[in-house]
Amino acid sequence: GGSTTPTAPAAPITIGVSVSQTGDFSGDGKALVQGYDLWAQDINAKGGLNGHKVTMKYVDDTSSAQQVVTNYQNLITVDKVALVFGPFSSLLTIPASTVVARYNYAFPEPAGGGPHVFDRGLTNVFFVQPAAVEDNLVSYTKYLLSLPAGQRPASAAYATQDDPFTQPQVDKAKSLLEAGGIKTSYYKVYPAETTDFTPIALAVANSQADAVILGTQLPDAVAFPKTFVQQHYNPKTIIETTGPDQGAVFSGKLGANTDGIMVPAGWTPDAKAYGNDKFVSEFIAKYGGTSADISADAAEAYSVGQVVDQAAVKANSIDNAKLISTLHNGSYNTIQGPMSFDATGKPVGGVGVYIEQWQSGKAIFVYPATVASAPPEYPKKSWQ
Amino acid sequence: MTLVLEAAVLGVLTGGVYALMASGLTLIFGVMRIINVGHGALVVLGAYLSFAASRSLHIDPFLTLVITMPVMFLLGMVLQIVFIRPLKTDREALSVLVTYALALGIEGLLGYFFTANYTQLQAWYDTASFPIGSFRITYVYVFGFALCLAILAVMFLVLYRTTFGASIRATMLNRTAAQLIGIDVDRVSAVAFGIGMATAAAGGVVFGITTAFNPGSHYDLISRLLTIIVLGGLGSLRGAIVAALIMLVSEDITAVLISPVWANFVFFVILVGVLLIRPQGLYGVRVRDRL
Amino acid sequence: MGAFLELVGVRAGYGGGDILQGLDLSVEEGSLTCIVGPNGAGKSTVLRVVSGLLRPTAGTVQFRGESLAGRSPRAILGRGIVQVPQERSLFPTMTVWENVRLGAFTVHDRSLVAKRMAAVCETFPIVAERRHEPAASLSGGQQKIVEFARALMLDPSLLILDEPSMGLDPKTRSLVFNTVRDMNKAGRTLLLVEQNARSGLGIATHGVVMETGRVRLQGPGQEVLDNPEIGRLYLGATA
Amino acid sequence: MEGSHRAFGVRAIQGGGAVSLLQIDNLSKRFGGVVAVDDCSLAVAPGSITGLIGPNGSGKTTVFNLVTGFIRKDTGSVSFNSKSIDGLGPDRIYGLGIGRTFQLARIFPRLTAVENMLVPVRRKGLRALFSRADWGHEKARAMEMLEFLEISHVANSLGGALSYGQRKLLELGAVMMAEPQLVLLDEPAGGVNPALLERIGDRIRRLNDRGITFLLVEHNMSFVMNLCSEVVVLYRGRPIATGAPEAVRKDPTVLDAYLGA
Amino acid sequence: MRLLRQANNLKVSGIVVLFAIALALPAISPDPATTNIAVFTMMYIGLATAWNIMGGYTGYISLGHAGFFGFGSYTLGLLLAHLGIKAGYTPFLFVPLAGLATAVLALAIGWFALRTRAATFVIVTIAFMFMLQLLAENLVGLTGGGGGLSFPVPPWGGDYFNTPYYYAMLALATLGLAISWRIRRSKFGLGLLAIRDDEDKALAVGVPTRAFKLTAFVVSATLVGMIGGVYGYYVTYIYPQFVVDPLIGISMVLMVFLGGLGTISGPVLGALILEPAQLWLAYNFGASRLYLVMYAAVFLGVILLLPRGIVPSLVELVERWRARTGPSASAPSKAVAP
Ligand SMILES: Nc1ncnc2c1ncn2[C@@H]1O[C@H](COP(=O)(O)OP(=O)(O)OP(=O)(O)O)[C@@H](O)[C@H]1O
Ligand SMILES: Nc1ncnc2c1ncn2[C@@H]1O[C@H](COP(=O)(O)OP(=O)(O)OP(=O)(O)O)[C@@H](O)[C@H]1O
Ligand SMILES: [Mg+2]
Ligand SMILES: [Mg+2]
Repeated sequence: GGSTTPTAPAAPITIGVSVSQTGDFSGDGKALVQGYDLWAQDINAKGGLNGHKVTMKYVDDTSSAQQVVTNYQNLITVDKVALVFGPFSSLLTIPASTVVARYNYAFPEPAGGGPHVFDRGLTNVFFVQPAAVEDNLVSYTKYLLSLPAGQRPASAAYATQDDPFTQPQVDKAKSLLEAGGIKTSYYKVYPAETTDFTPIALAVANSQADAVILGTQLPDAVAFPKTFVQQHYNPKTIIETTGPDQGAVFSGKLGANTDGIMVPAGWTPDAKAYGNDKFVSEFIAKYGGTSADISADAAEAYSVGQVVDQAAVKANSIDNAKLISTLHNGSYNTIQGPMSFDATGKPVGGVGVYIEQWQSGKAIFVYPATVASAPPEYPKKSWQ
Repeated sequence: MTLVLEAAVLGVLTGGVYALMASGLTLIFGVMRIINVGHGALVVLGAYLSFAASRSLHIDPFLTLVITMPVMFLLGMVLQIVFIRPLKTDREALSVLVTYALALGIEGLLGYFFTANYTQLQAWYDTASFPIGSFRITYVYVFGFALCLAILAVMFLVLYRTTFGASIRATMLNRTAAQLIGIDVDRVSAVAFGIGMATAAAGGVVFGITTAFNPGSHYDLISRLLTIIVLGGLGSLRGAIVAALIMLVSEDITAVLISPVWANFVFFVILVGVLLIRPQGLYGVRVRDRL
Repeated sequence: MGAFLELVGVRAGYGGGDILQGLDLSVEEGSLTCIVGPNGAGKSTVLRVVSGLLRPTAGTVQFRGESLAGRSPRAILGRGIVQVPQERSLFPTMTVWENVRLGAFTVHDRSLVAKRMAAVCETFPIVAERRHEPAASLSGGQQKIVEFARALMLDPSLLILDEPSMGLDPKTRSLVFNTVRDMNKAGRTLLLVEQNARSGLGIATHGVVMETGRVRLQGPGQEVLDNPEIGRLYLGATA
Repeated sequence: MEGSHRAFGVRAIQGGGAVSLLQIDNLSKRFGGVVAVDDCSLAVAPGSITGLIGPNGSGKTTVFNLVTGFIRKDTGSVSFNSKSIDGLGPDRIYGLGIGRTFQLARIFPRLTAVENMLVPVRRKGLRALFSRADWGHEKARAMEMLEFLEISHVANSLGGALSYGQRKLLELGAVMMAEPQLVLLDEPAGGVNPALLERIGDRIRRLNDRGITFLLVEHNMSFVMNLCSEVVVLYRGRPIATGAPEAVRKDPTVLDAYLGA
Repeated sequence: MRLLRQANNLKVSGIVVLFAIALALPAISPDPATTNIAVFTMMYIGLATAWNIMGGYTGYISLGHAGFFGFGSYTLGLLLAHLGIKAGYTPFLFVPLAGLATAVLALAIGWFALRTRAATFVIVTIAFMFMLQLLAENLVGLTGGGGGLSFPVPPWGGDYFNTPYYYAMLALATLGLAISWRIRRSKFGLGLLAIRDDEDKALAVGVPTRAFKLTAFVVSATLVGMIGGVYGYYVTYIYPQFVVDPLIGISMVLMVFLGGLGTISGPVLGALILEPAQLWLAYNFGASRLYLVMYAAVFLGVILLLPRGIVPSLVELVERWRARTGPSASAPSKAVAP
């Protein structure tokens, strides 16, 4: 994008990000860095952000609120970075966003979509994903309810971490499915610190529900299917909020048994979205592996860069105040599809979230049909 | 009801895994009066070593113990000699700091070499299961439980049936007196630390197969292990086993009967309740103190 | 060749200045030497230096002509020097039996250990009576006996006892003193520290009076005992 | 004012001489198979120095522990000043006026010798509790006591850096300085230099003259015989002889059980 | 004697100068990056000092003080929310109320926990901390659960924003130090130290150990609770896992150990070193992934070089040096106490 950029050579700039290199969120932190770095490489290759060469500065927040607050203050006041991008998780995004707002910086962020991010009266936050978190499973419910009455699952089991990211999604899906006549045969919330998921998984298996909807992060996203395999429990459909979207990190632990598992995703390597092919090929060139290895976190981070790039061009400035007002208007193209932001920074009018499903060892888009590269496999095949 | 029963069975099986991990911790405490808060990190280290070994040598995770246990044993001796032996005063308190620092260091190094992504060890038996009634038991838990019993039995025999074991216990109880009867207390302490670490390696394998882990997993682990050994009675191997079973069974049953979010809570209530009645834990001995 | 055990110009302390200030002491082979002196004179410190628990900062410690300074307690024990310290030295949660058995930790001949065990039980019946009980459950005097019994499990060439009579009832005390004397008669060298000074010096062949880190007087046991000034200063009125 | 900071003002001895200060009735305590104290009754007369002697393991220390509330008795009762002290904790019992020392000296290793002396001193009222620890006159008395025990040169050393005998003396000094109504001494002479011991005996006698009662366990017979006005001999947890020192000394059962031929 | 008084004067003037610097800091170095670090450092000075009143004096190591920290945070946050207090200076006035609530909680927890000793006590405090964390997470109706709790956000600009919080933390730290100092010198404090050394013996000489321990525990927890309240207001949004964070509990303990357990200046020194070091290392080396290793190395280095904590080790070094060079190489010396 931005082919009309006036390319007067301008001073190089630094963009600051606090990422979790250690602690609870360190896994995702790494993917963010990959996405941001790739974007910086791209933008510099085409002459910089409005002509400013971009350097990324990452600092570790050790997954702690105290450190994330410190980091953004330091980035803005000591390193005097021109722009800041967001960290991983709503938990850290919220404390960070107040600090960033204090200095009137724009705060485009890839991973803080929890409900409270948008109700704090801040105008500088922009959540660069196709939908606010709680709507993540909406298209999945649409899909289930669109099935012919005979095939439609009769009952559903829900289990979710009590995490501000996962639970709202599952709760919303539950109310929509119940409204659509799908009986709830099990519902359980479990603590985010749980390490042994087997009893909950067993209870889900015991419910013998047709559909299983799980609010997971990576470890439980693996643990649940494993227990189902052990118990020879074959629901017709399984969806997990996060985990299956993380490529080989996920499939590496389940082997062939990933097949049939679904995940809501704003992005897939195969999507015909703006700049996606280039992103995928460059990603593989830079970091190796296959398209299946690319984490959605990286794509989301990359999208943040894309949005900022377009806003800068549009505003013809990289001034934060101008960027903020520009970002509140108009639509922006990303590898996750087009999106725009309301007054609180919530994405609106986007295409919503797609459904991805593992089929023959690959995660592909299966719904809605407009983006699908194959029809959903339903009911899911038995475990091997 | 069957659910409760299943939860109980499962609790017993996973409890075995925790018992194995906790036994090394309680051993080190028993012998050296050191609360090794780095033990969780050592378990995670063991899991990573097994992970690396099974990857590169294409062998079964349990088989990697042949390599990782001796490696961890030696590493334990080195760590003890370099970091713990120099503590002359206030060993008990300071060793908490030292082992905490070790845990951080290990976490950092693991993050450096293995990244912070979650990993899990793989073997055919991690999903394979056999039926008992309507319920299916996964082989890995059975293997883990067997390994736990075997290692605990060996440890018990070594500690309580050999002169070397007696010298380990003597060293813990009175260093000066142990020196005066000719025990090489430095060597004994190093070996005991090594043994504790070797059991961490064994625990690491089973932990790594049953749970996804990353370098930061040790925080959760150590708080659970510490509560186990205190409930069981510090220094008591038998206590560690029983307490691990109580912990996992009570948690799993609560998860089924009430809700998983209260599972830990119920366990803590049990813990606090027991300690109020028996401050020394289930099997702890209250050493009569110089009255 | 010097004495059996010889300390020359020994200085030692615990970090804050020297406690032993150039101490000279020699113990003849086959003697029963008893050190007396006021509290805090440095008696126990001397014994700690000999058994390797404390490193001297200056001076020499020689045993049978070989230097002991800087050796580990284990190495010194290996040369036949056994010490029973003044303070509690049992392993409280281990049984009485295990405690005594550990006295022969460095002996690998099982039958020899068994033989000595039997002998010890004969002299001190409490060892057998309470064999399965943790050492900490014994009374103060009983513990002291077990400590003494443990030291007898080795066949030391030099036995060092720091206040062996403390806490013992009169009967047991004479049992211990008799044992000590018999061992000495049988040719063993012993070094005691005793606050029960008259009884200690009474059985001793050599007496040593210590005062603030130095030896003040040294001589045959009876001579020290009869020295009027020493008596007044350190031995108390005649019992 | 002077009296108020004193640990325990020396109280007038109550009633007639017949009332005992410490009364132990049918006290029993067993540990597993060992009967440490067996239906033991004894009385300590106010103003006396009573010796409690007996062979090793006869239950002397256990009696002390029972009286001072450190262990729970199986049966029996203990009263002090005619009031039952059953079930009270050691700190309460100390508060009522019974101080004690331990057989194996126990001091506070990381407090200095002077501080060790100051801990047992009792003060009245919360204000005093939260005011300075080292009131001048308390400290002066502590120093005087250290001086007397010949350990004033280590007044500022940590307790842990004292020789065994010095610890013993420190503990003894601390409890004597606090001046409880009744002092239980467990082997005060053990490890103490005999010359000094004689003067300690004198000091005990002087304190006794001022109304402080002593009950002491000791194996040093000359010390007991010189000092005590009354002696109780314990054997297997029971008193087998009671009376004046001279009489007890000649008692054949005592000779046989304790003193040896 | 005169020398002693001179040394004392030196000490007093040193303290006055340090305090003056602390007071003037926002004026000397007003940039937010510095004041932000100052807020957290001052916070940990307060926390470490408060912890030391329990852990250092009585020897009862609580690893669960983060529970009180979080409880104070939540209490203040909920008070502000339910009373509809607007952002600004008024919320600071409610901090003592948060402290009061924490005191009541500490009384209850302490009553249970202080029946145990040593390592068992350590674990019981950890257990109570996790129970508090679970309650904060599970009582969604009250606390908002895992979704967190929002504080009002003051309208102050970026350059000034940190200053009020800094002074609030400074005030609490000063209060903590004053209390700690007063206790250390008092008869009560001597009783606490006696408990640390030998609890049974302390009982035998009439120290009412339970009452003493409980008092120290409550005082310590109250301070921590108040500091937690200010912290919540500073970061403006709290989650159970971030305020009832075991790492906060461990950090304060580490600082005390590093500086010197049971001393007054030790915790201050420990916090002054560790907190900026940790913030700085994470900021500058975090991206290298070796930050943890470095942090651990710094840590181990200090422990191995100054094994008894900085203050006691230095005191000991000085004393040794005196013993060696001084005129009278006499009695072994007293250590501890700043
Ligand atoms: N661990 C220690 N640290 C520092 N000083 C010590 C230590 N142990 C002993 N001292 C000091 O060394 C001196 C001599 O102590 P030592 O134990 O040798 O005396 P002792 O002659 O055995 O006395 P006692 O008859 O009381 O046992 C004493 O002044 C004591 O304070
Ligand atoms: N805590 C305990 N557990 C088991 N047995 C005990 C315990 N305390 C004391 N005993 C036993 O009770 C008996 C009496 O012990 P106690 O310590 O009262 O003896 P004592 O008269 O003080 O002897 P000594 O003169 O040796 O100090 C002994 O046989 C001892 O082993
Ligand atoms: Mg001595
Ligand atoms: Mg006794």
